[in-house]
Amino acid sequence: MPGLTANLQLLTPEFALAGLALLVLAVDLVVPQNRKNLLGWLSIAGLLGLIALSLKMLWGENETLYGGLLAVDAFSLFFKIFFLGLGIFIILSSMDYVEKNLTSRGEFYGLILFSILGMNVMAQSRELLTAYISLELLSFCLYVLAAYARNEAKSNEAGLKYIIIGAFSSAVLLYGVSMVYSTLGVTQFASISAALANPGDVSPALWVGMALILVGLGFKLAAVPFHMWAPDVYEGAPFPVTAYLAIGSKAAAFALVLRLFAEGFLPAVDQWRIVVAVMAAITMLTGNLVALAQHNIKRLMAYSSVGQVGIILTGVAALSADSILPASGVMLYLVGYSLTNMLVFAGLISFFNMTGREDISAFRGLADGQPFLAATIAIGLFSLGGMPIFAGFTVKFYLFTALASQGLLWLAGLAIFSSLISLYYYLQVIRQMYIRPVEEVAEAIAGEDVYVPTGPEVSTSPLILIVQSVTLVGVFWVGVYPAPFLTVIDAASHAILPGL
Amino acid sequence: MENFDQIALALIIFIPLAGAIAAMFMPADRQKDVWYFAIVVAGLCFALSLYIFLRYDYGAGGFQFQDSYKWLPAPVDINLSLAVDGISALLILLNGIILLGGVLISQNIVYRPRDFFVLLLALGAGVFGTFAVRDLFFLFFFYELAVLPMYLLIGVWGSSTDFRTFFRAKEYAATKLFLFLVAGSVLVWIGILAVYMGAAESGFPTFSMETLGRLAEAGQLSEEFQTWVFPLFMVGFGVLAGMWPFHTWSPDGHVSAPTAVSMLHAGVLMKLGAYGIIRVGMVIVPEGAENWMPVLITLGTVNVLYGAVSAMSQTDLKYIIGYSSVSHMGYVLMGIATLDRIGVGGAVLQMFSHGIMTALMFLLVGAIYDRTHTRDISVLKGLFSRMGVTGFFFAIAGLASMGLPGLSGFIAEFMVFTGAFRTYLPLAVLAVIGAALTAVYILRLLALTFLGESDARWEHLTDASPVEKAVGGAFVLIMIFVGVWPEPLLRLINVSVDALPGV
Amino acid sequence: MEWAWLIPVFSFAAAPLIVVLGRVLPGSGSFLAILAIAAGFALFWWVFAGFLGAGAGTENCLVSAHTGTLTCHYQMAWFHAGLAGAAGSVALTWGIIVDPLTVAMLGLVTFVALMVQIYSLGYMRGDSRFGWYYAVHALFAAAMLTLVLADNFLLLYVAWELVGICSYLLIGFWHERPAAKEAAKKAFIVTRIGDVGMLIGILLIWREVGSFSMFDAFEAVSSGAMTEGVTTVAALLLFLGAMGKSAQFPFHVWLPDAMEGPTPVSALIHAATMVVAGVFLVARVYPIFSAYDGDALLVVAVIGLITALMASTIALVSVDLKRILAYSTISHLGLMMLSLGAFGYTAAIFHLLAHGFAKALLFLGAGSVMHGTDELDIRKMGGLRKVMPMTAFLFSLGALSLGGIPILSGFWSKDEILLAVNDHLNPAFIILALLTAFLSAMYMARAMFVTFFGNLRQEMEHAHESPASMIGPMALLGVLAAVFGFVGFNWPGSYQGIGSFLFFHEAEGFHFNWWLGILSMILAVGAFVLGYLIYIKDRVSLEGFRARIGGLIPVVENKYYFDEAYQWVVDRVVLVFANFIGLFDRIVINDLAVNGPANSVHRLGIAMRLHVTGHVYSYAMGMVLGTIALSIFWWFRSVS
Amino acid sequence: MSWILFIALAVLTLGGGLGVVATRNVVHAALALLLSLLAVAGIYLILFAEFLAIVQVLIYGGAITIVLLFAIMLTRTAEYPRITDNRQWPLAAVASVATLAVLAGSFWTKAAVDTQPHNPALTDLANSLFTRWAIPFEIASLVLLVALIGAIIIARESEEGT
Amino acid sequence: MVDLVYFQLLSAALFVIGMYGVLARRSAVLIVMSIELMLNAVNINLIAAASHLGYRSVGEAFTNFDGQIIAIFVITVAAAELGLALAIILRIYRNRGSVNVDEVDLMKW
Repeated sequence: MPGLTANLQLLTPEFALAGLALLVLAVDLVVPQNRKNLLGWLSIAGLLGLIALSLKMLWGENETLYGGLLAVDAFSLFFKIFFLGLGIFIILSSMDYVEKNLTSRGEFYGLILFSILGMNVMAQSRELLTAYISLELLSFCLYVLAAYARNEAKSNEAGLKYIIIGAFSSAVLLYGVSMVYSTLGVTQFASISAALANPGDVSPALWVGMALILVGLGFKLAAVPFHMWAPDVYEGAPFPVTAYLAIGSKAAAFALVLRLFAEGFLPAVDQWRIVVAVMAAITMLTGNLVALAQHNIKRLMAYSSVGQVGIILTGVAALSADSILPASGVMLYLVGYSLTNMLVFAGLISFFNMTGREDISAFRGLADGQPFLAATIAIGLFSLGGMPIFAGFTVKFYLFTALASQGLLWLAGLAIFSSLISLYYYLQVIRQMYIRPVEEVAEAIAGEDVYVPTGPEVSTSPLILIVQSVTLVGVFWVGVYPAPFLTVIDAASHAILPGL
Repeated sequence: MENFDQIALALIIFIPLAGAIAAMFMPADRQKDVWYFAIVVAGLCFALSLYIFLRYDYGAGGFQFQDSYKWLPAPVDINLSLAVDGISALLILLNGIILLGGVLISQNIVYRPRDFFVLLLALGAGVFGTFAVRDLFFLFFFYELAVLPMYLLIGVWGSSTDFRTFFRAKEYAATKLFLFLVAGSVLVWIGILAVYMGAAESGFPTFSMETLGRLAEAGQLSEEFQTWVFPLFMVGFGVLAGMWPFHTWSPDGHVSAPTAVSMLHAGVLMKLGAYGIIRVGMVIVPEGAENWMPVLITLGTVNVLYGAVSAMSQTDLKYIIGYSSVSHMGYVLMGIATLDRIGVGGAVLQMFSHGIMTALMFLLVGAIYDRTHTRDISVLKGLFSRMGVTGFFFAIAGLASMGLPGLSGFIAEFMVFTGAFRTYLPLAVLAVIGAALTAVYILRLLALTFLGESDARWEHLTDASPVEKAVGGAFVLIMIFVGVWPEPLLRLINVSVDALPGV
Repeated sequence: MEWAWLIPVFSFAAAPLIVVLGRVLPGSGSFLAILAIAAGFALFWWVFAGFLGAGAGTENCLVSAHTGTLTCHYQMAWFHAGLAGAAGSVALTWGIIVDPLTVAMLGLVTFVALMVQIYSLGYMRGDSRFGWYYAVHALFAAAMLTLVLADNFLLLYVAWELVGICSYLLIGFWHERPAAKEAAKKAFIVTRIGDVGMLIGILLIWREVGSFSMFDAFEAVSSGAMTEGVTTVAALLLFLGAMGKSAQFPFHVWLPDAMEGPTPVSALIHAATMVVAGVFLVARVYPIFSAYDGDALLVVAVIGLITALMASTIALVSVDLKRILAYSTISHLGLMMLSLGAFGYTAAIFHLLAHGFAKALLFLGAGSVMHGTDELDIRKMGGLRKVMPMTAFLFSLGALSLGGIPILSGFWSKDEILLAVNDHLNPAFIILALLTAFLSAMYMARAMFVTFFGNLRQEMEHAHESPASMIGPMALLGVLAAVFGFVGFNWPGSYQGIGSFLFFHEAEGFHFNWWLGILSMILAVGAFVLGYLIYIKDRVSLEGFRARIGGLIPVVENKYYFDEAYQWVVDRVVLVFANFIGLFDRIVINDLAVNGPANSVHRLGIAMRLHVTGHVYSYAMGMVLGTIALSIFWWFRSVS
Repeated sequence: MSWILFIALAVLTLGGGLGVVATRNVVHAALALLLSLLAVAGIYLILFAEFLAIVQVLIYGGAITIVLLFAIMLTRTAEYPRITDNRQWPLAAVASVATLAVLAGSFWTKAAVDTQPHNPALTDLANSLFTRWAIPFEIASLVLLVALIGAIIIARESEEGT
Repeated sequence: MVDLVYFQLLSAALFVIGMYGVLARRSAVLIVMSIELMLNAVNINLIAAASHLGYRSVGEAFTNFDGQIIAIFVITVAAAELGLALAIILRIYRNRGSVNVDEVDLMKW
């Protein structure tokens, strides 16, 4: 078949990434037990190199490979950089944790690298099977990572629940793919789009197939009602993995959703807009309401991320053939959300490293003992709550503007309202950290009763400090001046919405 | 000078913000140093605000000190456009004054002083920004930025209050205040998006208040649209202005907040709400405003009466003042709702006047609380003999609050009444009666707290510190100045109110 | 004359100077206040002379079409409400009117204030807040002078409130005493109620006229732009203010309590100047009251008469010297109102002046008594003339003058009032007015005889005469109390009596109705004789009389239970309502309407979390149900 | 002819499936699964997908069933008989029927008729798999690798320090 | 000839049976088996479609048998999934002595 492998060099970063992962696994065999951090550093160095490589090679490219299976365009480049960067942050913030809490440390980094590869291909795929298989690569890594603390009952349980529900949902997704295929005979997004151009002639099996695909992706996104695994898995998984689940797996799923909906489903937008909008509405309300009742910080963050997913889904619901605003809004939101969540999770991981506790009441008085740590967590939570000067505000405003521009004001209103609810439980955490009874304040002033962490570590490790600093700057940057990000994001939007 | 005028507004937002950021890097335990630093920053802000106020050419009117920075390109097209008219200039001055005052009297913050001033300056920046911008996005941005620090300021440095019948924890007050204000801003946000949507339907998707104002003027936004959008702004901003029945965050918040925060909060922050109604509600959806004004003025009147009557039954100094703020903001809402040039002017003047007056009161209550550790007026007695200057200042503030001529409150209330009499006679009469109720609770407060035989417990009390005296004295002078010769303020207000549509 | 505005400005300047510099100046700066008011007094003469020399041709002066008197008007911009020149905006001014009414009031105020301030040098000596006293005094004088000069309602209202607050401050001067504290609060709040009416009236007039200028209002009334209904309502609302300040029924309750202030304050504020502001106000806006046949004036007359009668009965049974004087003041203010209500414009102002001098004298006398004895209960006094002869003489002079003994000034002015009532009102009014005149002579006789005559009590022997700084001003006032009545006459030559100077629309000469004059003289003299017989000689016993009206005595002694009634309203209505609102705010608005939904949301969250059961198959069930719903939804959405 | 075959295989397939979800004995369930999987291979044959049929038999019939049986034996406990169905099975039945209705309905509403089964050449299949589908293929291999590593990490006996 | 739709119905039925198994069974091993049934249903659908739609390829140069390819991938993934799931189940069994998902509910709400 001519031309199929013509531009294969455009996939160099993927091959290199796979090679890097294999290299890490190989080196693991020779690195002594107490030096496994070297693998982390190796991964980071590799990822940094890959970022540079990708930027150099792929900037401005706009190609489709393998007869419509893979796209190398601004969109995939954007997400590629996003995921590679995320990988660096995750590895940085997990190195201490891994060393302390996990066995099989070397493979941990390898799995992270494989999952990044999965995410990259997800963002690039223009075809259902490619998307599915890369999604499975990501999922398998996450299944393993969730169950990584293999001697902890919670981690086992998380792994079991995750893989059962994950396999179940991938069966549903696949059934959807099979229905699409059995109706159209093709699985390329572009062909779906072509078939949908005349929605009246489409077989119901296609609609149901699309719905089933949405179910599978909804599981990945943890959109209601496919979200119930999320709190359990978040809670049971090792802390850095929780962060990874909350950020990476969501962003990757959204990358796929965006491309699928924009390149594949967009002609039938009138049919599915309301469906996605209702799903978004239910998701954000459920997530934020249930989060109100949580006492475990990981579960809280899980429900919070369910709520956030609902909000991002509104942007998907607003996707439109005549405006890039919704697509850009979703991507900008993902950037802001990921930076912010990374900031929060870095703090939480650091806190966990110090105390080994994850109930919210454990944060009591943290601001007095660890002011910087508390401040970063508080900033992150405020940002998640959508307060200004932080990323959360700007990205929400941008996304909701996109909604308004598509006439989905009611949905925007609901989303704003649900952010209000979310603010309440974020405040509960901040309150634990900052607000102390008047008597205690007096004691604190007198120099008594200063908060001292009970765990082995007494301060944030430099690795996490790096993550915190960089994400902190990012959170402020997106919050105050997102224009540079938007330039890139708009290019990405144009890539998946070529008509504009 | 021309160049400086251009960047003056950017500077006044940037300086406190930069100050806040710089303060973050100061050593945490050098309390005095942070305080001095904050004074310098606040002093600069004050100087700038005064400069802007004085430089504003009231003969020319309109928006001055214009400046614009590209922020986001099309399709959303958001610019940081800065400009002030007379109303904004006045309120910027108010914020400059109160921010400086608040910082000055915060010398006794010893618990995490650095963070306190960081948040306080950030709050100041938010307020300056809200008053200075001409773009809905940034208006909202700064509006929320002004709300954000409140939670921590109250929660961390506030005080819980144990009444005989109920308990108000500071975190309750802080959370309620914060969520309430954000809930209000939810409506505002929806309103802003609705306006954007409406403008997009007319072919001009923009957040520029200037363009939107022109669209409204040209009748591009249908009356029906305006009529359902305005209540979003009215209630949303109204929450921050303490509009009944959304006022309940305000007394609790005031009570729990530390002194400087109470000052800024009652003095400036509540004005943001009223300012929003004027600047966004009246300008961008004028027809909607017109249709809703009967409701607003009714709520304003309820505010006046309800706040005054509630204040009568309180026993905590700060609660009394808190409810009196509710009552006084009622005049502001009424004045706005008259859509009468005198009434609206009065509302704006009332914002200024009430800001100074209530800030002074909170300052003095703070001074009393610092010394006696109680605010219960049934416990405090005869403070006048121990704290003469404090009592004197408090009396003046109280008199201003009851609208005594010669003090700023009178002119403002009088103008509001004047406007309201022309438009809504029965409600205006009720409001005048409400003004008399003010006398009841203020005199009760003065009589119980300051007058009478001094209690033996208060023998050791010292009078206001030099700083408190200086700040309080300055506030008193401002009140008298405005009360006797309001023209310097009014000529700015008049020309800008005149330019509002619908007036 | 155009410098008349300086008269209050001196005192305005003095007040803050005393507050700020009081600690470093000798005498706590009291001399500043006295100098200021003395300068004002001097300037008054200059203004007076200028005014007498002015005519319709003088710049800024004209014969007003609304009052018929020569009116000079000066003004200066103050502030603009609304953009200058735009429709519906209004320019407020500092403006003064110089007309006969103002000139007369200026004279009264500056003179009495000067006297009282000099007197206070002795009376208040040694008080810990001496400087503060003078500062407020100066502020009061300034405000009062502004009040009489004001050319527009706003300025008038400003001054009106300022005198009120000064009154508050001075009544509560000794705030350590609970009674003084309460009295001050009561005075302020009661008068404030009237002020609200007045402010509403002013704003109502503004609504109709579009200006705060009194001249514009008069013009609107006379041109018919203000209809009869509005005019009457506005007049009555303004009268509410006047009632509050002038302690008219039913707002009279504050004035007796106001006696808790230092006595010179009572003399100045609660006898001679501030309390007559109400009368002055009615006179000042007489064109509004008298328009449309004066419907409003009838109300004024009725209120005045009720006040006069009621107060004089209470004065008869009161035992506190200052309270007797206070009720006397209320009664006389009622008479002035009655006179205004009876179109007796000139008479009212004439009486205002005469009463002002006499009552100031009486209060200063009472102050002197108090200074000498530290006692105010007349039952514990008697024969004080033996230890304080000058005080006794001067007090008696004042009492006789107010009692209406002929050739003393009170006789003439009261007679003018009776004449006006006789001429313009229903006969019932004149009968009751004469009764009031009799009663007022009676209580004056009682106060005078019981206090100064008869046997000196043992415990009063240590009492001493007051210093010259107190006696001097009293003497000057005494002279005026005695002879001021003569200005009412037509003197041979060019002077046509006070009626030719102070009049409304048409100058009136001095009238004297012989039968009325003789009747009132008989009543006054009779009352004093009767008093002498009762209180000194014990020739006439009141027991029989008391027995016959027995039931009424406690009612009168309890001041007709007004205080109790008001207290009941405050305690049982206002405070209960306030507490109800306070609770409503906390329970309904805060706990139910605010916390309620918040808690509901929280509980909803707690309830909703149950859907995550922890069992993996129920998660799958959730997904399946979601799948079914989504498929059906999507499918049918595509069909429709 | 093909109809008879189809019906027979369908019955076997579904019967095996029902056996998996209904039987109380877990080993029987595994055998029922094997039956069902083999019947599916038969179905592939009707569809002329011989390669897939072979793959099905090898992988499912061989590898997977064996692994399952191992798993059953490794976890064999006394509890198997009592942990057959959970409490929500009635609801599960209803939901399943509803799902069937939706799926079948959507297929039935606009069914393609008169279609002819067709068999691609095995070489074409292989060609396509290793050219056009090369990338998914490689990723699938990584999936297997990850699964392998994961299974080892998770299932191996813990030795402290590794 | 058997029309495509009957294969589709068969696959739907098998899918639903598998689904019922996931919903109703309590043993983790049985749940995993049920998932295998569902994946087989997918494959029936795919292969049936690939066989029947071969002549109706949309704008492609070669005959369309993508369904078969997808099915191969599905089988691969299914096998991997099964292996991993069983590993986790074994781990749980070892740690807790049970494969009953009812008892695997440390985390809830």
